[in-house]
Amino acid sequence: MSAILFRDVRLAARAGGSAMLALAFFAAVATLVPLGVGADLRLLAKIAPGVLWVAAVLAALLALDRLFQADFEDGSLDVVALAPPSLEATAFAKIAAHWLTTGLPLTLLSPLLAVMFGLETSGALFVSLLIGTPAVSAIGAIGAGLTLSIRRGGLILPLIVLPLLAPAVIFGAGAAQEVAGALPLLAAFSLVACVLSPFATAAAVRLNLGS
Amino acid sequence: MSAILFRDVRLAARAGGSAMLALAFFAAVATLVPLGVGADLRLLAKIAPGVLWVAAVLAALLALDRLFQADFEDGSLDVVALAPPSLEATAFAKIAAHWLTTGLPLTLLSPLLAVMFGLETSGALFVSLLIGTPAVSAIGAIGAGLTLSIRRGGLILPLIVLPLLAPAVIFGAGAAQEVAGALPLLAAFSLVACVLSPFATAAAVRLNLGS
Amino acid sequence: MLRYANPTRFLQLSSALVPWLGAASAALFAIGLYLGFRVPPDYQQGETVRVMFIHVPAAWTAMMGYGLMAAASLVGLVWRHPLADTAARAAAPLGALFTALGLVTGSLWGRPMWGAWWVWDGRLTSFLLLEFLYLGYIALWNAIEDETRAARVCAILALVGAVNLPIIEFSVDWWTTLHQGESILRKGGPLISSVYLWPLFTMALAYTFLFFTLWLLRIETEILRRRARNALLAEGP
Amino acid sequence: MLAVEDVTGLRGGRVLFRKLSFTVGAGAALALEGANGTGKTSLLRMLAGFLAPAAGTIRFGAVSEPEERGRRVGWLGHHDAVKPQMTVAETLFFFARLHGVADDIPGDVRAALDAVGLARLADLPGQYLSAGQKKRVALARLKLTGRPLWLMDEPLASLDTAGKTLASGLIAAHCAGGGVAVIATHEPLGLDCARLVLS
Amino acid sequence: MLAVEDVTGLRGGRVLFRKLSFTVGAGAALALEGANGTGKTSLLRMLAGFLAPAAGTIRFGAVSEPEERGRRVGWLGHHDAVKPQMTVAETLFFFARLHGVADDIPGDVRAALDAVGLARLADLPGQYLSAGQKKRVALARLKLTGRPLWLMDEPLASLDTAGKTLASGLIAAHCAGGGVAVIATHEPLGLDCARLVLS
Ligand code: HEM
Ligand SMILES: Nc1ncnc2c1ncn2[C@@H]1O[C@H](COP(=O)(O)OP(=O)(O)OP(=O)(O)O)[C@@H](O)[C@H]1O
Ligand SMILES: Nc1ncnc2c1ncn2[C@@H]1O[C@H](COP(=O)(O)OP(=O)(O)OP(=O)(O)O)[C@@H](O)[C@H]1O
Ligand SMILES: [Mg+2]
Ligand SMILES: [Mg+2]
Repeated sequence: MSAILFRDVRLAARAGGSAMLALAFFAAVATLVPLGVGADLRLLAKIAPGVLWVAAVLAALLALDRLFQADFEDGSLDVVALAPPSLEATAFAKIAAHWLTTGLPLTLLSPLLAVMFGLETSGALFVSLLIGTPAVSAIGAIGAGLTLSIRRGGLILPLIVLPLLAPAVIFGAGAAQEVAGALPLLAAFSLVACVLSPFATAAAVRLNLGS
Repeated sequence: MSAILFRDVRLAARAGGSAMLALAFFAAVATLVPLGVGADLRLLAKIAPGVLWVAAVLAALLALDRLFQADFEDGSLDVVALAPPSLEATAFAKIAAHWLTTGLPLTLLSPLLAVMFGLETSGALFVSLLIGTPAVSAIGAIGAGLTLSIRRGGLILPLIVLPLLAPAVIFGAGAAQEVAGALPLLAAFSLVACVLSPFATAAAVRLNLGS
Repeated sequence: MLRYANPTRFLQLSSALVPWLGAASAALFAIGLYLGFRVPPDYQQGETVRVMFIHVPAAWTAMMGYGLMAAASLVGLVWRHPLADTAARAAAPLGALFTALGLVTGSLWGRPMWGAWWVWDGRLTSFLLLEFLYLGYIALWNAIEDETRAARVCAILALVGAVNLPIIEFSVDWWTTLHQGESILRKGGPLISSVYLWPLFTMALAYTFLFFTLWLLRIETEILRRRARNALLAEGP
Repeated sequence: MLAVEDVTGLRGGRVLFRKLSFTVGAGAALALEGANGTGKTSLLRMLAGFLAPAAGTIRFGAVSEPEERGRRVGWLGHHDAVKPQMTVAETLFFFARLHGVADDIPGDVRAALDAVGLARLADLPGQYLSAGQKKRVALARLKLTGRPLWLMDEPLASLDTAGKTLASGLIAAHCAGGGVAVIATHEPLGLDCARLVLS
Repeated sequence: MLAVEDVTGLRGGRVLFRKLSFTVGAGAALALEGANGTGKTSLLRMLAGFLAPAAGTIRFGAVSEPEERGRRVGWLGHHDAVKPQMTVAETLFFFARLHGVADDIPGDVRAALDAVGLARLADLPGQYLSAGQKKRVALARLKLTGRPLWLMDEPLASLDTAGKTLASGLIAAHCAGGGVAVIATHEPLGLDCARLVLS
């Protein structure tokens, strides 16, 4: 299991891998929004938590569609599925690797973007991302498992995953704005997602291997 | 050349194809933003043109990464490259097909989203998308050509393309807010992009075929 | 119940039921609409109160549709019964349709009532997300050609989505809400006058019957389509 | 011993084979032959537990539960499981760790690479390999992970003459060590083994 | 006539072959052989104009300009150019239109499908085809698009015995009509043709 975690993190960290790129995408979206919305700093500060959360979700999503598909297409997934770790453990390792290479770097970058959007304090945003992004990886993995065998899965995946991520965005942006009660809800949602997702993901992958 | 156009539009319109999905993605992103930012309609109306433009660019981008890659991986691109239409013509046909299946449907959907974001008039947004989205397809195609042989092209692509698209977003959101002068600039940018892109794209594809 | 899980039995039963259900639905619609136009205008809402008879049952049916789809998915996933898979698949477009109807009628109602076609209120937003869930389900099903696999994969999505539904409802609770709260199906009896209640319930029944009629019809077509395809493949390559 | 009993294979509602039964004893190999589209690949996927047969049972030794059976399978499919961005050595190292191959992994990887004649290419990324070189990496992986039941889909395709001999040798050695192999192929394997022809 | 003069092939800074010269006359076929990784695929890609040789010239008839040369090439690579979402007939129809094959396209498609024994699979989406069936679709495409220079990379791999005979027959017919074929292969082609062994 740790073999998969290390391999995925390594592949992602390598040149052209997803870690750096998710960061760059996050930054790029965060830059585009002020370009589109205009330079009014007070307005930007108001929308910042929401927009940054949405950008983080999209950046994580972007790295998701190859979570299993690359392994599926080159035949690695067949071999991995027959290896000793159960598919559930494999799914968990892949979720962890995805979070380490997208959610975590995004979180670490967020204080910088918060400053650029004119937010006074970035602590709440940081904490909300730290606690909430694992849910994004976990729920995204279910979608990636479901769309595994679809060539044009790139677009179906977000359609499936975005409605499921709505609570994360609501609680996350809420927690970032220090709305009372949002943080515990976010934590609970994240926990449940992380616990249940490996099972749903493994079931989906198993189904798709039968083709 | 028209053979490629028809085939690509057909593949996209088919079940699971990109046309319907780009739409759904556009709508889903647009929905996440109010979830994050909050329900204040006046605030939403203010940021709507910018946010919708960014969402349109992202939706178009997402459908882009398989523009050439699917053909590359299954060997079709080799055969297409040797066929009578020049690679430039092929690139143009693919750009046109991409726009017809993403940019155009997004534009047609925009008045609905404009209403939901509380915009008074959606005419300017509609026109700006109609004129601006061809530039997104054209510039995106260059990126798709460049990242062709990279498996994780899905992630590098936005990185290459987003900076190039910044002018489209700025002028586009500007034109949507009826900023004076933005529309002509957008049209000029779009025209130049559409004229130059097939050549750049074909060159990039040609390079990648030699591997 | 299991007796009818056999497709042939099901076809017999359903073709016997469909005309009756359809007729009942049509009759109830006629009565409901008649009653709906007979009731006096509301003292606050005026004539627009009549939209309620179209809007509220549509919203109810849309949510019932998801429940049925998720239940059928569970049966299909656990007991591997193809008929349940077919039933789940057949429910999705209907659900999407009724959701769309609820969105459109609500929006038409919102313009005179709230002065806006759309507001980002909790109930509206979660209803919109329900529409996306339906659309994602349909898209996923269409993208996977192998039917048994598509059925199982989509069943997982339907169940995960079902877990999400109450969360969506609940998560938007602390949002400012413009939309009507629980006013009919609430503890301690309905808040609205019984003048409006009767047409509403008639319409709700009409919608439900309509849903079941269309559902059975779609399942029938699906079974027959599958048979035709298998016959084609059997003689095939 | 691999025992297949009354297995029926369906693909998209069409029957590929009906009530197929055969056994392959420990130390034996079975060549799976038959025209294109007769279901060789599908049968292999059933043996590995990826696909469920429409009817019948499959047992390997005492194990019939698909997941458990899969833990004994060494798989070589149409695709070679070679990652474009990882070097040959990294690929093998990863699979060795994943399969919990004991002790001296670097040494084992080197030995496996030697066995397939790729020692010189250990540090080349997968994307630069030729078709036959990729197949050799897959053979090295199979040897390295030491599973008792080898399921191979056209292992000789795109190998050169030396490579074909080498692959046959690997299979023969595997069987000599008590392993079982089922091999879908359109070419003579150069092995003395039973044949099953699907039609 | 295909004329290759003093061609040198580089891959990643390594010389694959140096100063290679050969000609293949009209109506002749050339079997390209050699161990794995000796550069057969690379040479074929040079002949097609995808890759530029490090030195030397390649001419087909009077044409040496790569793009122009490509317009005369019928390509059958490691990948079969079969779209998973398109049916077999749609795939062939598309390539026929793209190549400007004249007149009666549906009739031609039907004839090509008959020639490779896939007439009954015309309406099956590509993703359901077995490995050998995909290869047959590629052969049908090659026949359909009527190019004078066929470049083929292991055309016999994953074909069954009947399929191999069929492929050899197609190549023989192509050459009999004055066409040229260069075929990288690890299996005997069953043709009476010249061989070039890379090393
Ligand atoms: C696009 C706009 C609208 C949408 C998406 C929408 C959605 C819904 C949904 C999903 C329900 C079912 C709730 C449940 O039973 O749990 C519902 C019920 C209802 N809606 Fe709407 N609605 C919209 C606009 C309106 C407007 C403008 C009014 C009137 C001012 C209205 C009045 C009601 C009433 C009275 C109910 C029944 C409440 C109950 O369950 O007791 N809706 N609507
Ligand atoms: N979903 C499906 N619907 C209809 N037919 C299908 C489906 N999936 C696979 N098939 C058919 O199943 C058959 C078995 O394919 P399989 O890949 O097992 O053949 P194979 O014996 O491995 O052939 P080859 O020698 O060409 O590799 C093929 O004829 C294929 O067309
Ligand atoms: N970028 C690169 N760096 C180093 N070596 C490379 C690179 N690209 C290709 N090669 C090497 O070039 C050689 C030629 O590969 P090619 O695919 O042409 O061989 P082939 O003769 O077709 O082999 P096969 O019979 O296995 O198909 C291989 O040895 C490969 O490792
Ligand atoms: Mg096969
Ligand atoms: Mg080769």
